Amino acid sequence: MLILSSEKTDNPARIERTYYLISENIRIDGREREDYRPMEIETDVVSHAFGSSRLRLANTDVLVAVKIEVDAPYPERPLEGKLEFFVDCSANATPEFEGRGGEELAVELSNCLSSAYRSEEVFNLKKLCIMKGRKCWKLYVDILLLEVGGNLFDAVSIAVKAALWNTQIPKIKSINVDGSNIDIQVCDDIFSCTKLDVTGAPLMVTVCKIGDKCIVDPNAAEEQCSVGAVVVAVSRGNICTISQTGTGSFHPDTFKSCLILGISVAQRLEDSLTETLGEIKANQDVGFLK
Amino acid sequence: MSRKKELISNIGLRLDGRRAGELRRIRCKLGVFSEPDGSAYIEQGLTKVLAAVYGPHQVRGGRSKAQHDSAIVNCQFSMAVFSTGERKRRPRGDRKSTEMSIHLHQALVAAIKVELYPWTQIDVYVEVLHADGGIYPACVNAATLALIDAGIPLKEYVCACTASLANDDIPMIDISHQEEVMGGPTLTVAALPMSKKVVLLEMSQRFHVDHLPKVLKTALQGCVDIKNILDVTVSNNVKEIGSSTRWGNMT
Amino acid sequence: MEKQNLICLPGQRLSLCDKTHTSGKGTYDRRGYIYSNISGIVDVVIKDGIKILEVHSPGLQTIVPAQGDVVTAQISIITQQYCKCYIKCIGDKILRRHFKAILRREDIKATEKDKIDVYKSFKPGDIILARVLPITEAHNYQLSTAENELGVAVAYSEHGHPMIPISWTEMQCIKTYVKEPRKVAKLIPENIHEDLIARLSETTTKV
Amino acid sequence: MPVDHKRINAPESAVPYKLFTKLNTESLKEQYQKAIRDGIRVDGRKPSEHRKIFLKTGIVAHAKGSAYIEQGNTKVVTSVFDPREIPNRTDYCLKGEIYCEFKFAPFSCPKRRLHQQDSQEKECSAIMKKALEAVVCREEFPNFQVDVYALVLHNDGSALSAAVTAAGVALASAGIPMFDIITSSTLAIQGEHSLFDPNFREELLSEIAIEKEHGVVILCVTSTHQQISHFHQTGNLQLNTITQSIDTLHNTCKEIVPVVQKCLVKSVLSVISES
Repeated sequence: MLILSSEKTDNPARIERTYYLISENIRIDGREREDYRPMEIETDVVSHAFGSSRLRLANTDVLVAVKIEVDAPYPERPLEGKLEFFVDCSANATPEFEGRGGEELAVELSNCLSSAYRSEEVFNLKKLCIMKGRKCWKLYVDILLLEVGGNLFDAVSIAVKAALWNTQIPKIKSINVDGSNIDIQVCDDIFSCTKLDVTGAPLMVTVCKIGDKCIVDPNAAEEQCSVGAVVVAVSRGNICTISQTGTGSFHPDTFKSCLILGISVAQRLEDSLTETLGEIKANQDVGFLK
Repeated sequence: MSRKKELISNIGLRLDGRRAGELRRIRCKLGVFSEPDGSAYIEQGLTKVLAAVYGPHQVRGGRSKAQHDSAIVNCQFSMAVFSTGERKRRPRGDRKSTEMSIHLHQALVAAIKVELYPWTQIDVYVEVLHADGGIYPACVNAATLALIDAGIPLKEYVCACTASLANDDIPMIDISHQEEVMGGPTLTVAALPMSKKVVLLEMSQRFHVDHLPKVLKTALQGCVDIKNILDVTVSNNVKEIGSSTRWGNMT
Repeated sequence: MEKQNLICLPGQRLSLCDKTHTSGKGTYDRRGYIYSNISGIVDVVIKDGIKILEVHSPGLQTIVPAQGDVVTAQISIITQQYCKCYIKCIGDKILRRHFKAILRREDIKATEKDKIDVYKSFKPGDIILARVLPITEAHNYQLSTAENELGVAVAYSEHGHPMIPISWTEMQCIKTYVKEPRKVAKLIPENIHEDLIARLSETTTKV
Repeated sequence: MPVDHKRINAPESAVPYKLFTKLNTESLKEQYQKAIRDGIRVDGRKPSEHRKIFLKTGIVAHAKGSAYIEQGNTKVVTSVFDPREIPNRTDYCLKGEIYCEFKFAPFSCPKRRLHQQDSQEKECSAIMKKALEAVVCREEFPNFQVDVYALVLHNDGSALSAAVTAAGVALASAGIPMFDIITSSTLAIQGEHSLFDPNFREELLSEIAIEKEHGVVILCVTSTHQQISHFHQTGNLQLNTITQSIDTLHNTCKEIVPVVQKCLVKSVLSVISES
C-alpha cells in the first residue's frame, strides 16, 4: 500500500470548534491549513477497462475507469480525438444520491473536468486521431463516487490523472479504406500499447474560505462551515480552469491569495503524485479486500 | 462436428476448469466504508459487488409510504458504466436494473425481521463494479453481508446461487458470463439455506421438467455452500471487532 | 423629515447604523451601515426617537405569505375535514402567483370547535379573509378564520347572485332571498380596500 | 419547448457548409491575425474597449421583472418570475433558491441550436445561478424558488456576461430583495493580446490554443461591496495573467454599473408616474 501525503501531519490534535481552530492554524483533525489528509492510490483495479485507478482520501473514495472506443471526430475538429467525462454518484455514498439525486453534483464535477481538459496545452487530443476527419479514439473517463468525505474535486482530479496515466491505447496495425468503409485492425499483441502523455493533466485544488482564512482539502465538516470555495485546476504551473462552488462571494484580494495558495499546493501534490505513480509496481494486490 | 461447444468436456471439466458442482472462489469483506451503517464487498470469481445499508431510519419523502407493522426495505441496484465489456450508457434506471431492484427487494424482505422496526425504512444499495455472470446472486450475498454489518436482525442468511444444465444431463453450479453467453438454461435461486426455504426462483430458457428437481437441488446446495463461506467471514469479523472491545475473545 | 422621492437601488448605502438609525423594511445592515435591499423610494419612519429606514418599491414588491399575515383567499375544494384555497392577496398586495393553502375544520371558528361543519361555513368560490398560521409543514400554508373579523367576505348564492350578510352565520341572496349558512366576517373598513373587493369579485364572476 | 415536427431535419451527419469556406481553410494563426490587426479589432475597437450597452427593463409583460440587454450585436432577454414552491421538495429549507435557465435561441448562433438545453447551456445556467445566489437575499423567501430565464437572441460573444448583468437588473426590477447590483464582464486572452468584451469569433479563437497562453475569463462583481460573486476561467493561463485580468475586469465591471443604475432609476420613475 502506498501512502501519499503532501505535508507533515504530526500536529497535536486538539478538540475545539473548527472555526476558532482555523484562525489558529490548527484544524479539528490536527492538520494545518495547507495540509492534506493521507491518500491511498491504486491503479489497474478494473480489469474491463483500458486504465483505471482508485483513490481514497480519508473518507472520500473514488473509482475511475477509462474505456476506449473508435469514433468519428467532430467535423469542425477533424484532427482531434474525443474525451468524455461521466460522473456517477453511487447511492452507496449517501442515500441522497438515490435515483437521480446526485445528478447536479455529477454535472458540476464533469463540467469542471471537461473545461479543465479542454485546452490543447493541457491534454493533446490530436494524439488520439487515427485518420483525419474519419476515425479517432474516444476516451470515456467514468468516475464512480463510492464514498463522499469532502474535497471531491481534488480527489476526482487526482484519480482521473492516475487512471489516464495507467491507460494503454492499442496500437493500430493497418487501416483499410474502401469508399466510406474504414476497416481498422488493431495490433494482435496485447502488450504493444501506447501510453498517454499525462504530464499536463490538471490537478484541481479546492481552496475553501472559512471566516477570513483559506484552507485546502476540507473534510465534510469544514465544507459545511464554509460559504464558498474556489476550485483551481493547475497544469504545469499554469491555471487551466477556475471555478467557484458554494454560494459565497470573495473580495478580489482574498480571491488572488486563494489562487496563489492553490497553485503552490497543486505543485506539491503534482510532485508527490508523480513520485507515487512511479513507485507503483505491476501485479500488486489491489481492491477492496485489503 | 457440432457448432455448439460442450459446456462440460468429456473429462468432466468446465470451460474455466471447474467441476460441475464447484463454486467460483468467493472472497468477501465486511465494513469497507465508514459512512453507511453497514457495507460489504464480495468477489465471486471475477464478479465484484459493493453493497451499502442505511437504516433503519425515518421514512424519507412522503410519510404516507410508512407502514405501521413493518419497515420498508428500499433497494437500488446499479451497475458501474465500466462494469461490462462494452461500456454501458446509464448506471441505472433501465428495465434490467429496475427488475434487479425488485428481485433484490423480494429476497431481502424474506430474511429481514421487518416487523421489529415499524414506521421506518431500510435502504440497501448495491453497486456492481465488475460483471462476469451471476450478478444477482453476488448482489444478494453482498446485501446479506452488509445487513449483518449494519446489525439488522435477520431470520437467517439469505443466499443466492445460479445453476444450469450442461450437456442436457449434468447439473452445474455458479454460471459464469462465458457459460451464460454459450447458451443453456439458467436457474437462479435465492433461498434461506438453514430452513431450506426458497424465496425467489427465476429461470431463463428451458429444460425438461424432469430435470428440474436435480438442478434445483444443485442450486440449493450452492446456497448452503455459500452460506458456509459467508459464515466464516462473518464470524472472523465478529471476532476481530470483539477482540478490540474484549467481549468476543472467547476461544 | 419627509424627503421628496429619494430613489435608491439595491446595495446603495443609506446611512450609518447606530442607536438612532435602524434598518426597516427593504433594507439590511452590514458592518455598521444600512444598505438598500430593493430599488424604490426611501422612507424614514420615526418611532420612539429612533429613525427606521425603509425602502418601498412602488407596486412591484415581491412577497410571500408569512405567519400572522391577513390574506385574502378563494375556496377551491371543500371536504369534511378541511377546505383547500388559493391565497390571492397578502394585506393589500395582490399576488401574481397564487399560493396553495389549507383551512382545517377546527380552525374555522374559535368556539364550539367540535360542532363545526365545513360545508355550513364555506362553499367553493367564496372569497375569505384569513390569518396565516405558523408554518408546520413545508409547502402548505395553514389558515385560520377563528376571529370575528375573519371569514367569508364575498359570496354568491346557488343561483349566482351576490349575497349580503344577515347574521354571523347566514348570508342572503339579493335576488332570490335564499339564505345560506356561512362563517361571515365582520368587515372593518380599514381591513379591506373597496377597490380590492371590486376587483376580486370581478375575477370570481369570471370563474 | 415544443418540438417542430413539420420541420424536415437535416441528416445526422450533416455539417454546416461554412466549415468548408475559405475562412476555415486558413490556419488558426492567420485567422487570429485577421481578428486583430495593428492593435485594432475587426469592429474597430481597441483591445481594452467595451462595446456600448443598451439596457431596458419591462420587456416581458408576463414576467414580474425583465430586462433586455444589447451589447454590440449580442442580445439577451432575461425575465424573472414570482417566487413559487420548489417542485419535488419535501423538506423545509431556510433559504430560498434561484432557478436559472440559460438558453441560446435556435437562431442565435452560426450553428442551429436545439430546443433542449445542451451541456454548454447547462453549464452557463449553473454559473449564472452561482453568480446570482450571492447577491439575492435568499432568506427573505424561505422554501421558495425564484425563476430566472435568460434567452440569447443573438450570440456575438460575451453572452453569459451580458445575461448575468441583465438578470441582475431583471431581479431588481422585479422587486426581489438583493444585497447589491451585479455586473459582469468577459476577457479573451491569446498570447499577449487581451481582448475585452470579445465578440463571437474572438471568443472562439481564444478557446483554442494558438499561443501557449490562451483562455476566456468571466468575472461577476457586486458594485457596492466589491465582492467577486463568481469567477470562471478556461484555457491555460499563468497566475500573473489571471491576477492582472481580475483587476482590469473589475474596472470594466465598475464602468457598467452607471448604465445599470440609470436603467433601474428609470424603471422606478416610470412605475411611480404610472401610479
